[in-house]
Amino acid sequence: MSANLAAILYLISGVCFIMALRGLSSPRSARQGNLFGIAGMVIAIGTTLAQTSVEDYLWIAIGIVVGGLIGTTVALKIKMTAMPQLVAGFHSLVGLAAVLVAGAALYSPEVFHITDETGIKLISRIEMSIGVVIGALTFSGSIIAFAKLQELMTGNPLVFKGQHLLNLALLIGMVALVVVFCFTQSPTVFWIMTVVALVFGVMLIVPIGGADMPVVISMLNSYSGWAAAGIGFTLENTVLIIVGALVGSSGAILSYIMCRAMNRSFISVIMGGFGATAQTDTGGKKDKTAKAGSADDAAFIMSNAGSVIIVPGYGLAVAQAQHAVREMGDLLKKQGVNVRYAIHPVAGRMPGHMNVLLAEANVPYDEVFELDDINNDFPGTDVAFVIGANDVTNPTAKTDPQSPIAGMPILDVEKAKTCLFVKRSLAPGYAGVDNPVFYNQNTMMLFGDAKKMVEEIVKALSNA
Amino acid sequence: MSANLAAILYLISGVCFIMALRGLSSPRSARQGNLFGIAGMVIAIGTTLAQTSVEDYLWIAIGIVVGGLIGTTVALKIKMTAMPQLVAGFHSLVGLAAVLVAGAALYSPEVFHITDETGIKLISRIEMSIGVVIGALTFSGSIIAFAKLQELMTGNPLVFKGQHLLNLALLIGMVALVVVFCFTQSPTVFWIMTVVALVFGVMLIVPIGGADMPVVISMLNSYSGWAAAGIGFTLENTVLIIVGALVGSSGAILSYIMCRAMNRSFISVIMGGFGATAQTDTGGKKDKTAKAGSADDAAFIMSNAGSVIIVPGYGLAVAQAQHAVREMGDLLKKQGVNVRYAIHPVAGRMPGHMNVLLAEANVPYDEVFELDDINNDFPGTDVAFVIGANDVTNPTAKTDPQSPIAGMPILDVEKAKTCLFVKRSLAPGYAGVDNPVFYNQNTMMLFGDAKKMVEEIVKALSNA
Amino acid sequence: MEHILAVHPLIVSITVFVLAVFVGYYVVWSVTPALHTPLMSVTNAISSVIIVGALLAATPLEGGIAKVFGGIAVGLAAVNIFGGFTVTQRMLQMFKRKK
Amino acid sequence: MEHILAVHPLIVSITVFVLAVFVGYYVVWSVTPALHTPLMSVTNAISSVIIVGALLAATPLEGGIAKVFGGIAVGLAAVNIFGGFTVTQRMLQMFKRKK
Ligand SMILES: NC(=O)c1ccc[n+]([C@@H]2O[C@H](COP(=O)([O-])OP(=O)(O)OC[C@H]3O[C@@H](n4cnc5c(N)ncnc54)[C@H](OP(=O)(O)O)[C@@H]3O)[C@@H](O)[C@H]2O)c1
Ligand SMILES: NC(=O)c1ccc[n+]([C@@H]2O[C@H](COP(=O)([O-])OP(=O)(O)OC[C@H]3O[C@@H](n4cnc5c(N)ncnc54)[C@H](OP(=O)(O)O)[C@@H]3O)[C@@H](O)[C@H]2O)c1
Repeated sequence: MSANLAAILYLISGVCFIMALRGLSSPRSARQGNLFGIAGMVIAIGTTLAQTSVEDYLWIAIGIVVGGLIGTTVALKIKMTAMPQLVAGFHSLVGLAAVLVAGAALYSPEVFHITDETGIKLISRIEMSIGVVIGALTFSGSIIAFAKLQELMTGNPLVFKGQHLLNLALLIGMVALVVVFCFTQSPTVFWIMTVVALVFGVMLIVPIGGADMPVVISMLNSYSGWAAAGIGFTLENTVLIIVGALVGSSGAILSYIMCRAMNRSFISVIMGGFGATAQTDTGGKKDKTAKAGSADDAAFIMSNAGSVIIVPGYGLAVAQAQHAVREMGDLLKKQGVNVRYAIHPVAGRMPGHMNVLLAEANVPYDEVFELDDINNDFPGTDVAFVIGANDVTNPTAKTDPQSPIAGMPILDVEKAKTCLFVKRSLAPGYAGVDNPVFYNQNTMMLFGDAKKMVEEIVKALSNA
Repeated sequence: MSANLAAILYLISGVCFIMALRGLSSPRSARQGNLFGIAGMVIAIGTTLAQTSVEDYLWIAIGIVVGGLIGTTVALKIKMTAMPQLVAGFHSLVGLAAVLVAGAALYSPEVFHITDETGIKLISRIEMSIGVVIGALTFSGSIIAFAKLQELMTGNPLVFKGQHLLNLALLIGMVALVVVFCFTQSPTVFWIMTVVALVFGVMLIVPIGGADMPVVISMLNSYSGWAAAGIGFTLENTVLIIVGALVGSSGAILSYIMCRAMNRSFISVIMGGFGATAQTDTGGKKDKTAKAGSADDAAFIMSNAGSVIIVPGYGLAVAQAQHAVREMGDLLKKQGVNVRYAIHPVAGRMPGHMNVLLAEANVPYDEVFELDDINNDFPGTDVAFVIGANDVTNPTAKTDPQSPIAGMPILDVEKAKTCLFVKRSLAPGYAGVDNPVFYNQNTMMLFGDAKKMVEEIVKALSNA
Repeated sequence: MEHILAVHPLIVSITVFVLAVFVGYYVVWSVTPALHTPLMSVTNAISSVIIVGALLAATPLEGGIAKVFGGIAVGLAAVNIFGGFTVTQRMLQMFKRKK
Repeated sequence: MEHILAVHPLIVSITVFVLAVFVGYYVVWSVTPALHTPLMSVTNAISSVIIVGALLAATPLEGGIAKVFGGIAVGLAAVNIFGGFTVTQRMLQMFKRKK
């Protein structure tokens, strides 16, 4: 295949990837977008294989078949609630692959056409070391993130004295090793550098609490994008550069969106220890009493309501209550109640978390509204049914500028005529801030596991 | 200057132009965006002049000084209502400049590094002929558009028998001449081709009515963008390619937006003769009577209103009534009336026309709302004050699928408690469709020139 | 493995063009409708960047007719550049918030 | 006049990169928040396009350790590609309108 044809095909492949992300601008075009993504990948792989330099297909056939089987199986088996872990796990593999590609370039630079009279070209040495360092820390960092999310290790931030100093030392060491490698081309230095980067990746993630992981995962995603772009520069390959820029931007923007929606700075997330400092804030309102109710009460209130807005949160995911909620919504709709869903941008533990769960339970996406589109409707609504959500409904964000969630936009559930809260206790949520809405006159708490409680409400509704 | 440095600078210049358009996403960042645009231009020109091949600065100094003076003077003197003409006039110059650059490349190809052993490279010949053809038709087409808008010639569509056949013949002739030129490199053929393109440009625009000009201007804008990109290919110059793509997209998207907002197909606009066929549609309602009122009536009604929405249209531009309207709005606001402005996407005769006029009259842009943002507020509003607008308030668009404006979104002025119309007669507007709102119970017509009428209302308001 | 060095410059241009069209598409759609008139005038100004080609033709010591063409084209483009940016600035200056 | 042919390939790469970052910026911001989770999984899948580098290392007849590295990297990337696109498709299939 001529270099020109290959370049055109790589460009087409890059355009396919752009179209893949573009498709996600609406659920209607999203599936088609995914097909574009697959097409782009097929074109990229096919073009590479059609290059004259390919001589031996055995290894790659094995790699693709084995890898493909594993990947497909995992993807088909995984529960939707385990998406955060899955993404973290997959990430680690991309990181490791990047390390291996950089390693291969070290031992067989001629295959990559990156040699000149000095051995490996200087610019390629720089690109390679950046690639391997980012790849390695993506790998080890993602592994830790995975372990925390899968609860293989404690989700608590691990903080110890001298941590920042140690990290600084590791960082300086890493940079120094990169410089040394660029001068010496020594494989030993290359691997030491890799190991330091692996350790650095671990150190970077351990101080971050389990619940902050989504921000971290996006950040690692972004890194892996820039690493791919780096390899693209080395290979002078358009599609790698394009994909790198897409993935890099995507991760960066998602981290930014999450931080903004939580009203926290990216730095403070990365420095870790958020939940710990905030918990102190809870006192004061404990003397007030919250009104508790039963499933029957809730069923009665809702079947007499004209409109209900359901506000799901992290507890819905924990309890896997999405199917029960859908069933409840269907029953209410059959009784003529107007049922809608309101999704806060950081409800749950990753962006779009609630949307996926509701979609899984067959809730049509045109009944599901973003904060901006529905928040003004609470005052005219009869019942706000909050299930497993807490922070995203906490008006302290507006009233107390000292609060750790100050400035975060919230869903105004308290403005509905009646406000029902399904959760197991009066305990605060992720941010550790007590929610004054629990103690309002028009609030009724429904204590219990989200799934069980909703199933009881369903029973009560069907019997009535 | 090294080729590498130049390439980097051209890229930076291209990024500046992207930032220039990006700035227009909000009035707050727009002025900064314009500065980016200027910076991009300075960098592009500076980089070109710093190339070693520049030997003689005299001509260009004269060109820039003379051209710059003329351009600046015109831009400072021009009335805001004459913007459509100005844009058309400027466009014709870009077209002519493109023709001249292509001509220069024909006579001194070596300056452009587009020669090989066959003379001018084949690919450059193709690019050149496309450039000159598009440039020439942009030039002559824009001249006609300018003349129609400036009323130097009749704005009526000029239609004659065999027109489409003639155009087809011109098109085929042009393509044939391009092919011949690519084979022969003959300057004679080059200039014949140019002349045919000039004639084609004229023929393309004469059948289009004066009021459809904005769509045509955008289309010509788009063409000139693609022509610039073509020259960019010839010169292998990044900034030209980027600008070409930006301008090309911009023109295409604006034409699309206008056509969509008018609910007409691009093809039907280009084929011309819209106003003529539609006028037949007016009968039927002539037996109903419209209620006429005076300036005093209007002043009385509005000063007793809680909220007024002002809906400006083409007549406001014709009468130059924007300053008077602002004054009226200020007086009303002083009396505690909530005054806002509602802008339909195709009010006036070019996109954003009304916004510029209101801004000129110092109406703050946060009192000015787009259709989608204000349309739901008419039912709760006391007075809709429609001034020189007609089609954009015509509910026939919703009720009569046969109407030429069927499907066009409209401002629901009739839903306001009272609806005032300032215009000179019951005559229809641009689309030639009678407006049933004139005859509604809650409508009062204020017959007269928009500016005079509003000035009288202002007088009545100040005296009261 | 393909190398961009070994690739025809036309293909590089195409790559730049394709990406720039995507950028143009998105950046223009993000323009607020209230500023569509300034958009028309500013794109007019920036499309005069073809002055780059005119400068090349106008600046050799010996240029014959090409030099004349180039000089005129420089002048025409200059009208647009100065006129386009100035009128855009004038319009944008008028867009103010409530005091 | 600069010619891209005469320009260092690094600069071509930079040009492509800069434009692609703009495209990435706009295209990601235009993703609807409801689909942010599929966005994460699909970017994961497409970032495995570094398989292109792995393929180059894995396919020469003689490759030594580089070939082993390449082969493993192909396998890892394949897990991601198949896994990422499959799980994205699974998620997207669930997003339905009202019947
Ligand atoms: N979405 C993202 O991208 C993202 C990323 C990072 C951080 N965050 C953060 O996560 C938080 C999300 O807010 P949120 O309102 O969704 O969650 P939240 O504030 O963490 O509250 C979740 C609530 O669910 C309840 N719960 C847990 N398990 C339950 C079960 N099995 N049955 C019933 N209830 C259960 C808990 O109360 P009980 O213990 O009383 O049951 C808890 O108060 C925000 O603070 C946000 O900043 C989000
Ligand atoms: N904005 C764009 O980009 C664009 C582009 C192309 C086409 N268009 C078309 O232009 C139309 C715009 O709608 P529109 O409602 O703004 O305008 P319109 O429907 O054309 O109506 C304008 C009205 O203003 C009145 N008028 C004219 N001169 C006046 C004066 N001196 N004083 C008072 N009234 C005067 C006329 O009525 P009298 O004669 O009774 O006074 C006329 O009915 C749409 O049909 C749209 O499709 C717009």
